[in-house]
Amino acid sequence: MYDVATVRKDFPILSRQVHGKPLVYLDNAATSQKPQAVIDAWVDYYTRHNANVHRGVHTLSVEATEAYEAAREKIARFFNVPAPEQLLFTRNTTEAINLVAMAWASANVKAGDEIVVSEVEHHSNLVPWQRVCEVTGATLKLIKVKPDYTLDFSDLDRTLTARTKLVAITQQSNVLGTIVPVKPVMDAARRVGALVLVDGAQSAPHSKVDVQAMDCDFFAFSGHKMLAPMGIGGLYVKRGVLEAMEPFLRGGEMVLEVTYERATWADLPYKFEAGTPNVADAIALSAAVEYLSRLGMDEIRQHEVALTKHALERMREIEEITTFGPTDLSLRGGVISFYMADVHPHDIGTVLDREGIAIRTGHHCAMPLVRSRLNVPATARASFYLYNTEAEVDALIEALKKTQRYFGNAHARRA
Amino acid sequence: MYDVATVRKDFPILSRQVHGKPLVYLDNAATSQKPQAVIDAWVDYYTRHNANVHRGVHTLSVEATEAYEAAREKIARFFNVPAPEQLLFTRNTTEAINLVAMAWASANVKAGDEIVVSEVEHHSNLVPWQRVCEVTGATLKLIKVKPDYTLDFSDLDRTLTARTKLVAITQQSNVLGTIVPVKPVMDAARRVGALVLVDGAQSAPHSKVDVQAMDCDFFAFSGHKMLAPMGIGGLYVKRGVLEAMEPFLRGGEMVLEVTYERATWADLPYKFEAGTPNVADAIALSAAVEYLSRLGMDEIRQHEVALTKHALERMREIEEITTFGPTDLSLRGGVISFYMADVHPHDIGTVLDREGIAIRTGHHCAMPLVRSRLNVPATARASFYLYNTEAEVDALIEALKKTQRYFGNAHARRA
Amino acid sequence: MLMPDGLDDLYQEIILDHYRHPRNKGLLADADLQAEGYNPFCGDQVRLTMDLDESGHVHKVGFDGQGCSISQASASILTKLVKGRSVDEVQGLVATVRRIMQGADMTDEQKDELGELEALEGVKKFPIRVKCALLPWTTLQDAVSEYRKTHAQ
Amino acid sequence: MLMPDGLDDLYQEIILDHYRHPRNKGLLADADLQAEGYNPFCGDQVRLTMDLDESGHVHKVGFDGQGCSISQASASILTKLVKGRSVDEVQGLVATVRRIMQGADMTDEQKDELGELEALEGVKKFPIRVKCALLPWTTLQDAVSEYRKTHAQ
Ligand SMILES: Cc1ncc(COP(=O)(O)O)c(C=O)c1O
Ligand SMILES: Cc1ncc(COP(=O)(O)O)c(C=O)c1O
Repeated sequence: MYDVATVRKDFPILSRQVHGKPLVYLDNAATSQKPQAVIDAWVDYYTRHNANVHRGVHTLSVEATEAYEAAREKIARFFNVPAPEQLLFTRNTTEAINLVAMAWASANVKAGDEIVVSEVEHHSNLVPWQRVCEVTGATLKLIKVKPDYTLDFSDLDRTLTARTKLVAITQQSNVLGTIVPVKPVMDAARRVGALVLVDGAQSAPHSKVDVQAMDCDFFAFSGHKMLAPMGIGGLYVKRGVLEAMEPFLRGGEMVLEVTYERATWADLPYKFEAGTPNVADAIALSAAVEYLSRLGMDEIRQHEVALTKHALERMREIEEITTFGPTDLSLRGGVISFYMADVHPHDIGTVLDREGIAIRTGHHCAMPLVRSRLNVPATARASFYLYNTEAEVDALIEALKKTQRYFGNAHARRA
Repeated sequence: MYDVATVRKDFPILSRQVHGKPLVYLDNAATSQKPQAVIDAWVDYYTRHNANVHRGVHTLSVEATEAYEAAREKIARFFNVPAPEQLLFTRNTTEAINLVAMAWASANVKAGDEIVVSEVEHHSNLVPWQRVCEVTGATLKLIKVKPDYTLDFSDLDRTLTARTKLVAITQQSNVLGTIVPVKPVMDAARRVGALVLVDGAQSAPHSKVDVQAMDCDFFAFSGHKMLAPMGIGGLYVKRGVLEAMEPFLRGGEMVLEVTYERATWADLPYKFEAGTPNVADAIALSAAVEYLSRLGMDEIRQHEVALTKHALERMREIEEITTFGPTDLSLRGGVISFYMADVHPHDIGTVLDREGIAIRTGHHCAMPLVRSRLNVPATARASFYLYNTEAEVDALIEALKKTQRYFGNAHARRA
Repeated sequence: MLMPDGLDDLYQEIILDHYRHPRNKGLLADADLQAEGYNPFCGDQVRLTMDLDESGHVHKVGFDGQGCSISQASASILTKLVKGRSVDEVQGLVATVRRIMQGADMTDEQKDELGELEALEGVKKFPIRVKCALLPWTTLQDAVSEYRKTHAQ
Repeated sequence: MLMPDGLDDLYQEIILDHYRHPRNKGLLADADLQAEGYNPFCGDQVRLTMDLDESGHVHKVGFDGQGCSISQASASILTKLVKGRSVDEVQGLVATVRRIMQGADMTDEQKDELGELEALEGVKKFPIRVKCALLPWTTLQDAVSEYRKTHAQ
């Protein structure tokens, strides 16, 4: 049995008070909190093993190198990456996607080509492709979102053409919670010979990811959304694609031989990791995936489904609330964006904060989706993770009712 | 008085044993160790304040944002950066230089232009410029290193011409220890209208840096070499240059408004910080500069000069040793590269490691300098920092003598 | 009425009242001064229009917008306060409000003169919301600057 | 002689002897097999040249190089071990050495046959130095592969 009370004890921040109330952290789609095991892994590295990696003959450097590469192996296994050198460390999802936009797309996308994204993409999986199109003369095409908040795959074969070079698509929307089935996209892409990049920022923390089963060409993720520190993320790249790719950033660590005139590149994965890597955070990320594996991704997913179900049901008690996102729980993650009639999301956020409840308000880095598809200036968003409880969902609902009464009562008084 | 014994107590790793001997960490040019205050700042962030920054109305997000921006202000003050928004956070020096190479140079360097670097540059300040030249058709020119291991400024006015767009130069060589006076370069660059990038990876940790007094256009540094964690570094950019610069990475946080078709950019500095930033490490970096400021950069420098003087003197006791780098201590930092006749650096490194002494061996990411200017396949390098002691230098010397005897005695036996 | 702790400072009755009953709502056609302000982070939006009389004083004002209670109430209060002021006086008013919202206490004189603005002072305890309160005022500044540019001599 | 702890395993007398008195040093002109290996991280360098007799066995071998004691001693030992072997046997030898250096214990048979190679076993306790020991052997593999390519049928 999944025991959330025990899980919570692993997260020191959860015992914090906010405005005199226990913290109810429901901003997990923005970033996750960290278990003691992750904090300890980081501290242990700096108190016992820290050194710059590679090429060092001294003990600390050997230990640091081994720990860094062991971390890569463990994280690679977590995503079923076939070989560790196909997992490149980056700062976050955004850098991972930019790496592909600069190192791969700039060499493979030409004027007249097409890049396909969906209407639910995070800015980090939209703006880099706008740039590639601007620079190369390629065209950006959109897979539409349907009124039921799932993606419209009905005319995939018209959207993807022989000119399509890349489809860049999220596996889970950070606004709608929508889980995007990657397979239809993969199939359509393979038919036209396009590559597929999967933005796993929201899927990696919350469900089992198997990059080989998915068969995608690129998979990007952020550590900080999956219990690891900020400052570390990764990019999986399919073997043949990776081997043909030019470097991204240039400098130390990523070269083989350098003369004053030119340089040749180090083996994979180092070719793509210029400069001193973030060893400590990579090790902490491996502690995070170890923690997640121990709990079990399927168990975590089930826990979040239950919370989401409960939250959606209870939100129906407040008639002024409109929620966005698929109603079918098997098609959505633990993210609920909502809108309350007559109360601006910003005001909801402030009232909830006074109750110790942290939610996010705004456009969630998906401005075109929020403004021109949901047609609201902003939404409020509660997002759950493995340490959240049904009691916290209830606290959210009570606080929302209070908010409604607070703004609504005044109405009543006037009337 | 600078009390190194007290300083050492702040660094937990220094009580570690290696092969049964106390750790003598002399690989500081590669990366530095971390004081408890830096570790604590990081841990405190994750145990009490962690959230994604900006746009959040809830308390944790407000606290995280304030701490992140307070860190930026403190670090900006440390380098005398005029306004915090002129300090961009990057992963490290390498990323900072690549940012300039991609965001600035790609828009400002054209075929026929020239970029000038010196012969002592680290790969991270050489390879990105080779790339810019390759892509744009510009030419890379070299400021030579003299037999006394200082840079040859005698014909600066011939090296820098009206075609020179940028001079990218280190403020301190990580191989030779040479401190490069930036002023003559600045003066020559201003005469021809070129911008100047200063690679401060080795100067920032060891001496007072004032970017306004220096008057450079770009200043790049790495946190991990100055007591902060890996994963954070920075780039200072002069106001007018910064305001004219196009973005580097694209995605969340760096945009103002986004439609499906196009995006506009956020204010400085966010325009250059795409994706979730490394808040915790930025805060830890500010704890590091606080620590350094408390000790005093001048005091730290004096301490290192004394160690370097002692080490150079004692190395003369071993006649098989050749040291590289300026003899004038005012022109060098605490870095000593050396070569021992008949003993390969790799073997020195291994023997010293068994004594608990960590030094670096190899080309130190400056392959053309080592191979075609020093004319050795590799060097051994001892580099000092604020926690090193004269006794540790003595231990190094004794271990080097042992090494010499070890390899030398066998010689003798044969003879 | 239930009021979550401390929120009364932010959501004073005057604010809620302006939010629900915005004064001078609706834009003027062909206004002498106008500007639009937008804060993409929260989606707050304000449009301001003003007409001057022959003596150069604001005699008609209208706003429109969308956003949180603070930004919209602040805009509504603004429209009451600018009326009858010259362009120079409007500019002075913006500066005063900015100073107050950025931390200065209101003098008794200011409280007398600026009346309902006092209700916005509570926002200062919610630093993250200060930019909501200021949005209409920075928009007003833009309107003045634009007017000055086009009426330079 | 002073020997810092544990270093005897790495720097066995045989190794030091090969390092200082390299066997078969000097390159053959117009060799049947040749290759060059380089490890840029340490600056270790090895060049190998070999001539075959009519029956296709190595009968002359010469090497040249620059680097640490381990890489150079390993190269010197290699030149002794390849002599008299056919190209297939050389290839088998490389595979054996690789397996040993990557962790497999030497069998008694191997110890008999490969003699001084045993001295390199101590390197295994210094994982970072294993690639030094292996450099001549991967270079030998390159030489064989190159030979096979040009003598395909
Ligand atoms: C002079 C110099 N420049 C640049 C760098 C690159 O620093 P980082 O690896 O932190 O990006 C270094 C560090 O080795 C250095 O010494
Ligand atoms: C779907 C999605 N993609 C990309 C990102 C960007 O992640 P990061 O800011 O860690 O680079 C996020 C995070 O907000 C996200 O939710």
